[in-house]
Amino acid sequence: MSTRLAKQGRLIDRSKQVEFTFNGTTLKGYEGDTLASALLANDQMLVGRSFKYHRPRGIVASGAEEPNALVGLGSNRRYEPNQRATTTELFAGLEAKSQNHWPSLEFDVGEINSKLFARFLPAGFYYKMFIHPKPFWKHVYEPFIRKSAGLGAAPDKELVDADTYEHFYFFTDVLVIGGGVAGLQAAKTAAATGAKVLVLEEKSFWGGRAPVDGGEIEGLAAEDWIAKTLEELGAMDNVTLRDRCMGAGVYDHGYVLGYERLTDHAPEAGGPRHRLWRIRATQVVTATGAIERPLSFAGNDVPGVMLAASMRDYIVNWGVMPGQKVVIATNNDDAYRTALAVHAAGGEVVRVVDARENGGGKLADEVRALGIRVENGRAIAKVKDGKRVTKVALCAQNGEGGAREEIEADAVAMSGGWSPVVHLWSHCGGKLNWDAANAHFAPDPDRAPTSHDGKPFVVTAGSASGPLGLGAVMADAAAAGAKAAEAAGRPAQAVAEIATNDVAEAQMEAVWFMPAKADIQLRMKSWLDYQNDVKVSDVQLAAREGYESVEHTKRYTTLGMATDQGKLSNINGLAVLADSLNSEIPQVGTTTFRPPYHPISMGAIGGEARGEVFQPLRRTPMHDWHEANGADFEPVGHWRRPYAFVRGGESVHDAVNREVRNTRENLGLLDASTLGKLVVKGPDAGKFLDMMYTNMMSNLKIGKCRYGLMCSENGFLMDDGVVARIDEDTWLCHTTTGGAERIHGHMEEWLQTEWYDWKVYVTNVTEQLAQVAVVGPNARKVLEKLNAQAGGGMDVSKEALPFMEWRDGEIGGFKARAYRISFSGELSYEIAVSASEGQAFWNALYEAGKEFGVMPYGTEALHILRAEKGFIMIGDETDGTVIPQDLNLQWALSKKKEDFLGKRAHTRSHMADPDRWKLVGLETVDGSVLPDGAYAVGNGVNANGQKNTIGRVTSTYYSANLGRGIAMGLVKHGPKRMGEIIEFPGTDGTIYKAKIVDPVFYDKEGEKQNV
Amino acid sequence: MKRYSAFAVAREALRYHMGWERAWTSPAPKRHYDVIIVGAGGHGLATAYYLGKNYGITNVAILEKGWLGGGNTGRNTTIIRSNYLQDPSAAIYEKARSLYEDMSQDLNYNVMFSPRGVIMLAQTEHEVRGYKRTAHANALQGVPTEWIDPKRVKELVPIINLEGPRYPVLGGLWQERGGTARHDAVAWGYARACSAMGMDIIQQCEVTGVRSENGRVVGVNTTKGSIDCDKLGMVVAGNCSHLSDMAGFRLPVESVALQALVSEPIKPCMDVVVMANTVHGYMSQSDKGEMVIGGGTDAFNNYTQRGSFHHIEETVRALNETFPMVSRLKMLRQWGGIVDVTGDRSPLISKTPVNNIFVNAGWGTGGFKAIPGSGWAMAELMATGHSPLAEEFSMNRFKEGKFIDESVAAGVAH
Amino acid sequence: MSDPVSALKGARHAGLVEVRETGLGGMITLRGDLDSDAIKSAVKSVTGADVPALRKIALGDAGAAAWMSPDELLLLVDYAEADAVVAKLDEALVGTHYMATNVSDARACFSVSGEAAREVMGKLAPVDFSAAKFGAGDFRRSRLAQVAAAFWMDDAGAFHIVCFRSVGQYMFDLLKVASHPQSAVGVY
Amino acid sequence: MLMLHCPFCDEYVEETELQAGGEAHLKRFGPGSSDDEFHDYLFTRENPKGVHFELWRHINGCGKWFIAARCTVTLEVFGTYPANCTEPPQWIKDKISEKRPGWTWREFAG
Repeated sequence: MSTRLAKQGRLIDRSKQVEFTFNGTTLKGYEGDTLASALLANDQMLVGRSFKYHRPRGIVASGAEEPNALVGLGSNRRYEPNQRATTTELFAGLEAKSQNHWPSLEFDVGEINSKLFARFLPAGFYYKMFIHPKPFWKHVYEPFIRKSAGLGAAPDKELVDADTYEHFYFFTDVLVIGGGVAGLQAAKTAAATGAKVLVLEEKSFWGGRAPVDGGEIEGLAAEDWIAKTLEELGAMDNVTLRDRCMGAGVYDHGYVLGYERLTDHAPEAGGPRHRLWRIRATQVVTATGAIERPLSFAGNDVPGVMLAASMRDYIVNWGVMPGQKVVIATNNDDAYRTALAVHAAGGEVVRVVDARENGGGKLADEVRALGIRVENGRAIAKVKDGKRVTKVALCAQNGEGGAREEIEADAVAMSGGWSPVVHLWSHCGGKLNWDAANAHFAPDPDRAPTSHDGKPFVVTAGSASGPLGLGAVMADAAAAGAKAAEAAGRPAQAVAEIATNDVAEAQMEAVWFMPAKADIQLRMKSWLDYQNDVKVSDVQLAAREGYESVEHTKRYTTLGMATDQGKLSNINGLAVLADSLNSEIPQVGTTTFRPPYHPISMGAIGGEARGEVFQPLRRTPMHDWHEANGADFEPVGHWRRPYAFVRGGESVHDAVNREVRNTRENLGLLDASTLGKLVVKGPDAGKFLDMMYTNMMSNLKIGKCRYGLMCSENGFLMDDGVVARIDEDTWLCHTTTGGAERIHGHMEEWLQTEWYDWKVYVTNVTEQLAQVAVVGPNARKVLEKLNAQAGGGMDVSKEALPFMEWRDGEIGGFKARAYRISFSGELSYEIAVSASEGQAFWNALYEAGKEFGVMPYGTEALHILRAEKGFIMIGDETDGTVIPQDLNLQWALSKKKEDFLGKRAHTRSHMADPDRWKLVGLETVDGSVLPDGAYAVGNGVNANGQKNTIGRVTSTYYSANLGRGIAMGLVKHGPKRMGEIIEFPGTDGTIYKAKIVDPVFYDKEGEKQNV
Repeated sequence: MKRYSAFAVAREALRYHMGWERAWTSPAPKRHYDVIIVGAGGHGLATAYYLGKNYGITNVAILEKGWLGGGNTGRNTTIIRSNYLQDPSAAIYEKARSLYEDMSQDLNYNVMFSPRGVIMLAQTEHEVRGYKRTAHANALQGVPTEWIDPKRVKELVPIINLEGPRYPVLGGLWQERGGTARHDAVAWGYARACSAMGMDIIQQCEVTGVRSENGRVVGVNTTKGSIDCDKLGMVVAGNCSHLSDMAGFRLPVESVALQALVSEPIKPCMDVVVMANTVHGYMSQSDKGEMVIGGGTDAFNNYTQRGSFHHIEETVRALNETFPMVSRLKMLRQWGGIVDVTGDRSPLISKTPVNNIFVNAGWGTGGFKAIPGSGWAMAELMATGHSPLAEEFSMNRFKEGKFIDESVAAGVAH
Repeated sequence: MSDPVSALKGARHAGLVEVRETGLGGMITLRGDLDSDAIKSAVKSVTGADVPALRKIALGDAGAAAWMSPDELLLLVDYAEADAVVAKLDEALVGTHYMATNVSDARACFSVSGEAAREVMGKLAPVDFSAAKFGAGDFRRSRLAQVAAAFWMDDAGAFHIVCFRSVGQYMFDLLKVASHPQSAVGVY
Repeated sequence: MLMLHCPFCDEYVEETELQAGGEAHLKRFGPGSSDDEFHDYLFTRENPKGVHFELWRHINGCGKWFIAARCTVTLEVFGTYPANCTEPPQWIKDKISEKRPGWTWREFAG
């Protein structure tokens, strides 16, 4: 029977009772309880089911290492599976549900796996079974395994998180992870040098285990020393203390993640739920303590079997007695403290079995003095199976488990020794040494993780370094604090000795099996990994089968791969493996520790980036107008561009056709602001652009425009656009929408890393300007009208502003630069005004254009208009594998220039291959629209049995102006095969027949753009 | 080799599983082998297996500096698909996928190939066009894929948010016979089968030098002594540059870190594999219940098996947006592997300047899914000097300008 | 003809800090040899400020000059004067290799003021905002969440942020989220 | 998560402010070069386990390209310097020699 004690419970506030539910039953606890302590106070020994055998599981630990007590917490938009009861602070209204059982926690059908089939389900059984018949894996076996695996229920499929999250960047000289006495001491020592210190403590309280374990520091009881030290640190300007904030991961160059849980204990409080600290620390002190190991005896997984120190925590911290009749099993002196605690709290210690032949030291004597029966060289042979501890069989440690004595008990406290928490030390490459005396891996200070300067940047402090006694812990911590501060550039300082009162302890002895020669039946019941159901026998089997590497064993048995990441099981598992291989533990090695120390929320990782601020959304100056006028937007990079402007009752398709027709017949307006605009200036600008573009730009006359192509050094087309010569040493280069930043970067890279002595500056003015394409037969009229209204302006006549020229001036009173360029084949002006006047200019055009039939058009109409004219589109006709020659753009490859980016590449054999597919127009025989991305088939198949292809569609549209489908494509020998009909199989089985034609479908002579 | 079956497990259960034999032996190296394969990852073991199975070449050693399957084979997100755009890629990945179908039976080792289907989401018009193009290409390549609409996407992926505020789902490219397999089991299954054919898998054996005479390799020096061979296959992924340096030639390869992560296990909520390339999120749910998530590669050379955290962040925020419930899950573990990436991000299965050395490398982020096809082609190339599957993956393609670029249809390799 | 409008038309938000879109300001990208006398005197003549030191902003009676890179300054002047200032620079620097470009309309500008200003900035930029490392007159280019930005601190402790105009709304929304009234960090 | 010193801003900046640009000190081969030269220039990379020289751009910052000398095995950074040079400056070579005696990289050595 687990009960709340009338006394003790230093962390709970008995004046504040809190109601919560577990599996729908209302229970009571106190403020300051964890969910685990509150469950134990309500005698809820059974808290979950294991992964594979669905064995009953109880609370084993009191901290983050807990493998069993995982619950589904909260409901609706705040539901979260797999929350550790031991790290969940109790609050009023908390709702918890146990996991991995059906139909109920008490009666779980899945337990049949344990009762009947366990023997048939050893480690790796699934690799050996379910092989035949083949379809059964997907249709029968796997669905069954999937259903029975998994832990907590998934959140609802439509769930949208009710909470928000954020990040915070912080820089510090010294980061101390862990706010136990070692962490506080290290912080104090480091802070005394003036170093900036940040201390993180994952729990809601400071001081770690010391108040539970007792002892005095500098003449004060541990608890008082902690309070005093916190006060001192809190008063220092150079120290920041954060509780509920876990050091989650240590990464290269001193980058550390802190995981702060702001409202988990008060979900309705408002504000972000978690804050992920992204810390840059010059030095990191890991004062992460040590974790107690279980002992491997049969039935060590029965609810009520608990780590000895954790039992002590429940008694002292939360006033909860997990059992009335306690058996304690140990191989070290620390567990005797639990015997003392149980006794002091009024519980009965029915037996202490100490596996050591010579037993314990002073603490054992103290326990004996209380009349408690202590037996040396003894072991637990077996805890009787069930949903809670009822009987414990004892035997000699140095035997096979015979000659048992059975005693009644309702709880077992076990201690197999302590392992330093080395995770954070190891995340970034810190190495470990095997300490045979204490049977654990401890950090090797000579092989610390190193930072950008090649010097160590992590120091361990306290029991995280290895030592366990209070005196040694404090001395180590003070030294660590001093070392870190010095390494962070503060003055070295002598570390004063810290007085502690310490009980001398007898040496622990490694005990990997209890009893030492446990037979197979016992080993099959001795758990290593509680959550994943890995037993001693499983590791032994893996070793027998040749899975000798610790990584193999881990993966074959799933040891240490549960949500506790092997915090309790790793060392015990390693020891069993080493024993099986007749090897030593250090030779077997250890697995790699990976962040996070324990799981952190995906919400926190994503931070603020959700909803509106998920990603930047780029808006043009006319964005709001588009939105208000029916724009159906499409994302283009981070930009939003109107795909079409849909009017009431229209489909998007209708709108596109209307826009296409109207632009050819009347007047269209396109928001072209997203096109990149780069100003290139300097005495060497012409020379530079001649390298950047395949064609010649240095000889472009001032006032004129030229269409330019850009290739990568590897020869492929990467961008195109119109270049304008502004003055003697200034050019303005237009890029594609996606190209502005990319091409700017490309130019800067060449300027800075290759031609760094050339005098050229490039500035990206894309966003300075709003650009509107005024397109259609009425384009000139609307501009002239605007000028007339303004009482004058730029002469936009054919003579004053001919095709492929530009002028600066005023249009309708707006300061503007107008380019006579056309991507549609129509009379067209692209007019740039300042972005701040973009909307006003657009409005003026729209108003003045009404009498000329103005309509805005979107990107799809833009595409169709250009396709009707056979103009290529970067991203459609090109895909990163296309060279200018493929698009019949040889005219744009300067022969005069000795060099330009891509020129050398084009001479390679495959690029000069006459069999390359080339651009042509395609017309279906029946006028229908060719499917997007279709391939033309040739004869036969290739050596791999794939149908031979001879071409593909690159762009395909319905042309409302021509009343039929039009397409462009790349076809083998295409330009020489005009008039030929080739076949494009659709994915629906239809064969589309298309004639190879000239890619210019509309106004072949190009008269319309020249009017 | 004792056969694995439910019956064998039951029989062994009666004697407490004391009768299982070793899955593979652990021999000392012989003086000479017909073929030495360096690298006992999936690709190396598969090469050895098909050398034995298809060509009867069994005097083979597979040398491994660490533990077999301990590199990228055991670090990837286990996705198997073959819906590639370019013919050479589709050919080898489809060969691989089809071999995965029968691998458990072929190896008598359950590799848990699970053809649960793979969707590549289209979230921009550009992606729609790219995937429709891929669907057309796949039809001619004999790779069954189909373009599916958002409604069908939602049926297959109930947890997806179709109407993401930024990138609504416009459809997807669906490969029903794509899926996942248990990565370790693939290495272990091949290793067991190779061992059963009499091949020597020599672990903890690092190659320290390559010995050549008259333009031919004659053997290698290792930490377990010198070993002679007639042919040498280098199948060491991220370490290929290091090994080729020893042999005196260079590869068009760089090694970078690629990361992945898993959530804590939950009950099944997503049966298919989903890849969202626009936002860089890839996710499937393992049989254990963990959401298995692929991250991005770093852009700098790295041999630490640790990547930069901002890639994890980018991936997770994409998933939080695409599958909103993910926000309430927790990251259990993140890790990295070192992948070798070529100039066109497609692999090398190639002869080399040394005429009896062959190289298989450059799988970048897409290696696991290729393992059986890669081994099949590499074995064919090594045994016969010519493999149609491998032909286009020759390292000479970079000289000719004949690249195999899969990024063109917005399809990134994973 | 029209009144030029800024990206967010002066939007404001009050939370942990006050966030304000500060409207249109004159901004000129000036590239050239920052050590040259020509640049020094040109900058002085149009802003009254000296060429700023590394990662600093220098104030003058007619504007300010901020250090953008070893060969680039951002000159802050009156919006209405920007074109005239560019013309003046063109005149002053003729014959040297330089570039002066009016970028006033390419930007969105914000101020972040209040006790928690450092903290709010610290949620978004990978920069040390402690008083010891960032003070009045310090200027930094970095990123705020997912977009590039430049920012500096004035004598009153307020931050001024400049980003591209197209992402002005994103920036404003970001600052709004980061200044949620219940999200104080409490470290500065 | 690297921190590199931007030699232009004189500031340690984190990787998220930077863009990686691949191997540094490449000698460009253009028209007239042999197939081998052009191939090696574009595709043959050092990919060393150890000392490496690589380009970085302070893209969310001053926009300038610089070169980092870095160890690919430990991520130790020996130093950074502006990209406008064809070989590592002597002080960088000296610094590397101090920490990695006997290093070589392409035609450069301590």
